[in-house]
Amino acid sequence: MIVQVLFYVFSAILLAAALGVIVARNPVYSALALVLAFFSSAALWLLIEAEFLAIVLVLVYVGAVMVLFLFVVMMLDINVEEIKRGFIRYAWLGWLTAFLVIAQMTAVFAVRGFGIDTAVGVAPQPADHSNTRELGEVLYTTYVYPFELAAMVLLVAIIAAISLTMRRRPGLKPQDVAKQVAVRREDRVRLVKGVGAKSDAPKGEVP
Amino acid sequence: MNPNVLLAIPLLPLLAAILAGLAGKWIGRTGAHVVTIAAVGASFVLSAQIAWQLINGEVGVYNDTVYTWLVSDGIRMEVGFLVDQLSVLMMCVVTFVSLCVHIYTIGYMHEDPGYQRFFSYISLFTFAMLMLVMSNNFLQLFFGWEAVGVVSYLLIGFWYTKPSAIFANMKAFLVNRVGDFGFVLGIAGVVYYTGSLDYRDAFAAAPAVAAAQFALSDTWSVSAITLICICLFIGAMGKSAQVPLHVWLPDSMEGPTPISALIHAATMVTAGIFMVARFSPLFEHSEAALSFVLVVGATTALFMGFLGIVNNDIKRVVAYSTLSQLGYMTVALGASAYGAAIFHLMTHAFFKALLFLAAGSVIIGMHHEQDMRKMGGLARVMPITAATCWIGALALIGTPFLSGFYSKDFIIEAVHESERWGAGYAYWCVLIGVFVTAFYTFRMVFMTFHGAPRWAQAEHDHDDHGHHGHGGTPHESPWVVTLPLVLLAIPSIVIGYLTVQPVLFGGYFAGAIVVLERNDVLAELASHFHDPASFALAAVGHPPLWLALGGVVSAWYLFLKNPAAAERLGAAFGPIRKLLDNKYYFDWFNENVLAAGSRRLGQVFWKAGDQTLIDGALVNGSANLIGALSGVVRRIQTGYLYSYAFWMMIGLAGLLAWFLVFA
Amino acid sequence: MITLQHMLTLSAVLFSLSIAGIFLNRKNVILLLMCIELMLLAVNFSFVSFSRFLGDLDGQVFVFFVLTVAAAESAIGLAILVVLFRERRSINVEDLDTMKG
Amino acid sequence: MDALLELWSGLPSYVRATAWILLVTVAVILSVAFTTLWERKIIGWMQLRKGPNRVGSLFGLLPGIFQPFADVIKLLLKEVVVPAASNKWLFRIAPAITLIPAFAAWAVMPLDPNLVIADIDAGLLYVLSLTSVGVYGVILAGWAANSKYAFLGAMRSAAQVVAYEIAMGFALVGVVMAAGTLNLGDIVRAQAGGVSNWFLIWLFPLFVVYLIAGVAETNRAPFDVAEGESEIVAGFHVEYSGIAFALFFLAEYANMILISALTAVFFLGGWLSPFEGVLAAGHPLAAPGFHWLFLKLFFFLTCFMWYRATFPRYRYDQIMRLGWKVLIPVTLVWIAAEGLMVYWGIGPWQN
Repeated sequence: MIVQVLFYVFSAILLAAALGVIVARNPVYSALALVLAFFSSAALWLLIEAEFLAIVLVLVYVGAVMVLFLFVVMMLDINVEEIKRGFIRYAWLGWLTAFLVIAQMTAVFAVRGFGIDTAVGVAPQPADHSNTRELGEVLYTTYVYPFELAAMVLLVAIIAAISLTMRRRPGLKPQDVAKQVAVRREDRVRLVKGVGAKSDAPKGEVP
Repeated sequence: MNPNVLLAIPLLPLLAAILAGLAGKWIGRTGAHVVTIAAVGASFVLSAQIAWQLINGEVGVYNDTVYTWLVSDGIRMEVGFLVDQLSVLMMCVVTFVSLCVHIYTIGYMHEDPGYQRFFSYISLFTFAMLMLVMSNNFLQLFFGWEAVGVVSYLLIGFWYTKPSAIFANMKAFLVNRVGDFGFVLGIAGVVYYTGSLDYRDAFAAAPAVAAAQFALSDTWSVSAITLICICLFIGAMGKSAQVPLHVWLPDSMEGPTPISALIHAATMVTAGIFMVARFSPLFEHSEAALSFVLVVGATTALFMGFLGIVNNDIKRVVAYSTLSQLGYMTVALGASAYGAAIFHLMTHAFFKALLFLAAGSVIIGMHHEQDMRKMGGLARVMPITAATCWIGALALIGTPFLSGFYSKDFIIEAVHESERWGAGYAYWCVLIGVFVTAFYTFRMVFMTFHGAPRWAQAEHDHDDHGHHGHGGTPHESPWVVTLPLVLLAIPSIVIGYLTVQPVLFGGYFAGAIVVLERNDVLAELASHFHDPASFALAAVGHPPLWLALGGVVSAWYLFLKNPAAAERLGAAFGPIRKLLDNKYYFDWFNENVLAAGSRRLGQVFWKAGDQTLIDGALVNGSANLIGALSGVVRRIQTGYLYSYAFWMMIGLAGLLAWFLVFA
Repeated sequence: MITLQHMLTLSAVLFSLSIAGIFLNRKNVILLLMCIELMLLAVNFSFVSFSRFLGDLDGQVFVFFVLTVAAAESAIGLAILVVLFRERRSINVEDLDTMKG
Repeated sequence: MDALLELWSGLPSYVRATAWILLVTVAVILSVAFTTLWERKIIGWMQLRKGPNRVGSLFGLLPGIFQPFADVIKLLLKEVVVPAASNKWLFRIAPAITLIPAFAAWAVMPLDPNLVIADIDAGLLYVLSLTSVGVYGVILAGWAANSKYAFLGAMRSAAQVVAYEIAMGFALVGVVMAAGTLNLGDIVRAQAGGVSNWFLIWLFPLFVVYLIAGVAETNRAPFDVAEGESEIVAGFHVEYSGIAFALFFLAEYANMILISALTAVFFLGGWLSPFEGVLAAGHPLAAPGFHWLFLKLFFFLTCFMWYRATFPRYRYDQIMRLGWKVLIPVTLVWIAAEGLMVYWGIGPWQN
């Protein structure tokens, strides 16, 4: 019973958040709405006992992606009011298409149900069942190559992001700690015999 | 038979032609005609000598290759001679008539600027005709065939300043080309089946080819031999001016009279007849082809005769008479009486050349006036021409004892005997033809030589041809013109009587012409023919004589006794008169339907096909289409991100819809 | 008791909301990226619910990979956005139409 | 007593759970209070001066014991100033958000061999995701205050937290490899059997990295550039005053306690007694219990304070360099080494 209630509560929050993302005046608000959406969908996933993915969702999306979004949104000073100007004019077209796609998707399932009975619920997992363990087993046995590929994709993303946005400001003189540490006495000090007034060493010869 | 002599016969006229033609300026006018006449005379003497040796059996039939030009894929293209009874006869006829024309031309063309050119052309023609006649393979035959066509084109258009001459020579050449087209297909058929151009292989393979069926389409196949023979005969129709392809002959009268005599009466037009006779071994195996020849010949004989009646130009009347006589020869061929055809060809060459030259001399006399209505009563002024013309006319209509009688009568008898399909129709055409021939021939004779002289009123407009006419009244032609007339008159009279026995029934053509037993009508005729004299006397019992006589009397009555009756008669047969005037609308048909039709067809292909369809629709059309399309598509690329996303969504929605409905 | 029906309709609604978001947003590229994230979330939603209700774990594995790719995608998207902003001083969709056909 | 017990067990499960939650929260809040006092005392002693000793003493025994309460009351009485152009709503929410991870993490903390509020098997992941949520509080606080200093301070600390979070994550990966489970209770049990089995010994580099990352996470001691008084005045909570500031303060110290507790759990065997192998099994000292955890926690807490008293502040780019270019590589190397150790069965993985 509680599960049903929780489901409706969280889906309500989710939809409100999703709507918020679209309607929000300020991109920061829409980003936060999106974070809220992720949280509520994580909660929903927990309800249907896919907890590993729920936590990963929070960890990946909320933890990293949305932080990125917030960073970008806040850093780039976007003049907010000018942005919302042509908002209303296309509203009907947007809603129409959205509605059309909803209708079609549900129809797809109704028309071609692939023989899946959607009305049935599912028995809760046994107590000792660990979703993470199960996923781990599958992930590292049958899906090893895709897993490695995913790693590669992320690597590429990192390199791409850095190469795109990295700007080395010319003229910076960063201290290279390693060099500073590795300096030896001889590099800095040189003992020169009898320089005095009358020596024949050429003036101004400094190492 | 020494090949070098054989080579000399055609090459001498060629040499003379080159000399007269290219070196005309240096050797002058007399030089030109001396060279050419000497050459043609020499080749005549040589051919006569060879003929004499062959007939007396001193020399055998010569059939060998003189020069191999090219060997390609097993087919040997070479120059070779086949000299047997048939070709020797033709050689003598060609060279003799050519000699007479050469001599005649001296007089006829003596003040014409293209004098040397004319002589080189006529000796070139002699060379071409000899090559055609003496050849022993299809290639050389075809070479002669085409060369003769070219020279006739050159000669018809000799006075190239006259637009009508140009029109006539172009018309002659094109119609000949149509005939040659069939001819080439025939030769190709032969080569297809025998794999060789030589006559011997073709004649040897004839029975095999007769059995073969040629598949025109996967459902419709025709007997091979019939197809080949008909094709060959189409060539002959083109060259010998048979019905559908005859239109060029009357127009070729535009050329100078000597060439009309030489080419369009005696030699070239007979090439077709000679060819069919030469290929008798092929034609004998195909009943259908022979019936076709028979019917075409009969039609030509009768209907061309009618045209002769209504025409007023003296040369055109003679031309139509040539057409009709050619029809007779073709009928003979059709009835498998090849010997009779060749015999008639020989006799006809003489008296037709005579008639033409006589007409020429009349024209000279009348200062190039060709319209018979402006002539009349010339007999007194030009006695020799009139006399020779009378002889020619009598020979032509087949009066007993004269040459025309023997050859024409046998043709009529042969057709009567033959049971071939169409022989009945042919017999009747030929019979009526005799009356018609007699009628128009004597109409010509009476209108020009007898009756009231009508040339008086012609005085004031006599030099319409730009020639400076000498003296107003007509006068007898010089000896140069009248000598050939006499020379031709003698054989017109005697040749028939002398040669009918050996040529027709003496097995003269045994070697050259092959006739199957069942078709050999001449053999049957031979049974009740004893000697020329008795045959001539027996003619009284046969209809042709009376028909000829009837023709003469009616011509006499209508044109001398009571010309007004002729007018009334003409008016009575109004529509028929109109039909005949328009020469059965053949010319109209060719010009408007064929020529104009093909022009219009070209127009359609050009305008509709090429411009609108190809250029318009395919080339420019597709370009514009792409342009238009891209114009539309371009509008989608608004550059704004959301519109791209929008189109993606539309696509998604569409895909889902498709998936729902169809998949 | 939660059934597959509930989850799927929720995911469908989320998906179409994000579609509407993409259309309605005339101005802001970041919002576009967020809508894409939302869309991916909807897809993950249906994946998880299918995998959970059909008892087949592959769905969840796939969600795992979708997450990694989505993270990579948003990282690069934002990097591009930053470079774009440096270039054009504005990320207003209206100004970015140089690709106009 | 047993009547009390069966009364307790008669209660429905969620009531008992909420009771424990309340107990732990109150405990943490009180400990935070006394930690502030203890910190000022320690730093005072380290700088050869006395800490606060004026505010009340328990019959002269413990001078300054009520100092924290005095501070709290002072802050409560102060007026919460909300800057003009800031977005009111976010400005108030931000302190609460920073608090969430600090308190929520205690749910999975294995306080006692059989006492855990929520024994979920992905405990470690839960802790990690909570720390990442902590970043939001900082960012929002900085941004909502609508002042340059606050915003820059927030950005700096956020970047720092995100950087060291990764280092901490990798360190914990090492721990997970050693323990073979994500459940914190099991991790502690994996370290049973004497000090030699503690992960401190086998994963020493990871322990050091974790410790440093922990300090950086809470913006403390050498890494407190965010509210570096000398440069940007008091970092992201510069605009806050009154109870809001108190909440930030509370959150910071709660985080400190949490990190030290986690270090104890992950590397020093949580509630295991150090004398386990040494003394006989039945010996009271060898028995595991909450007190061992408390002692270890207390030790690390003092270390935090000790760092604050001794180390000079890192410059911001040095912090970043340390975070990205030193700690993460070290953890990666050690994870690889640990992989080899597991593969060849050295150390705690003989079996």
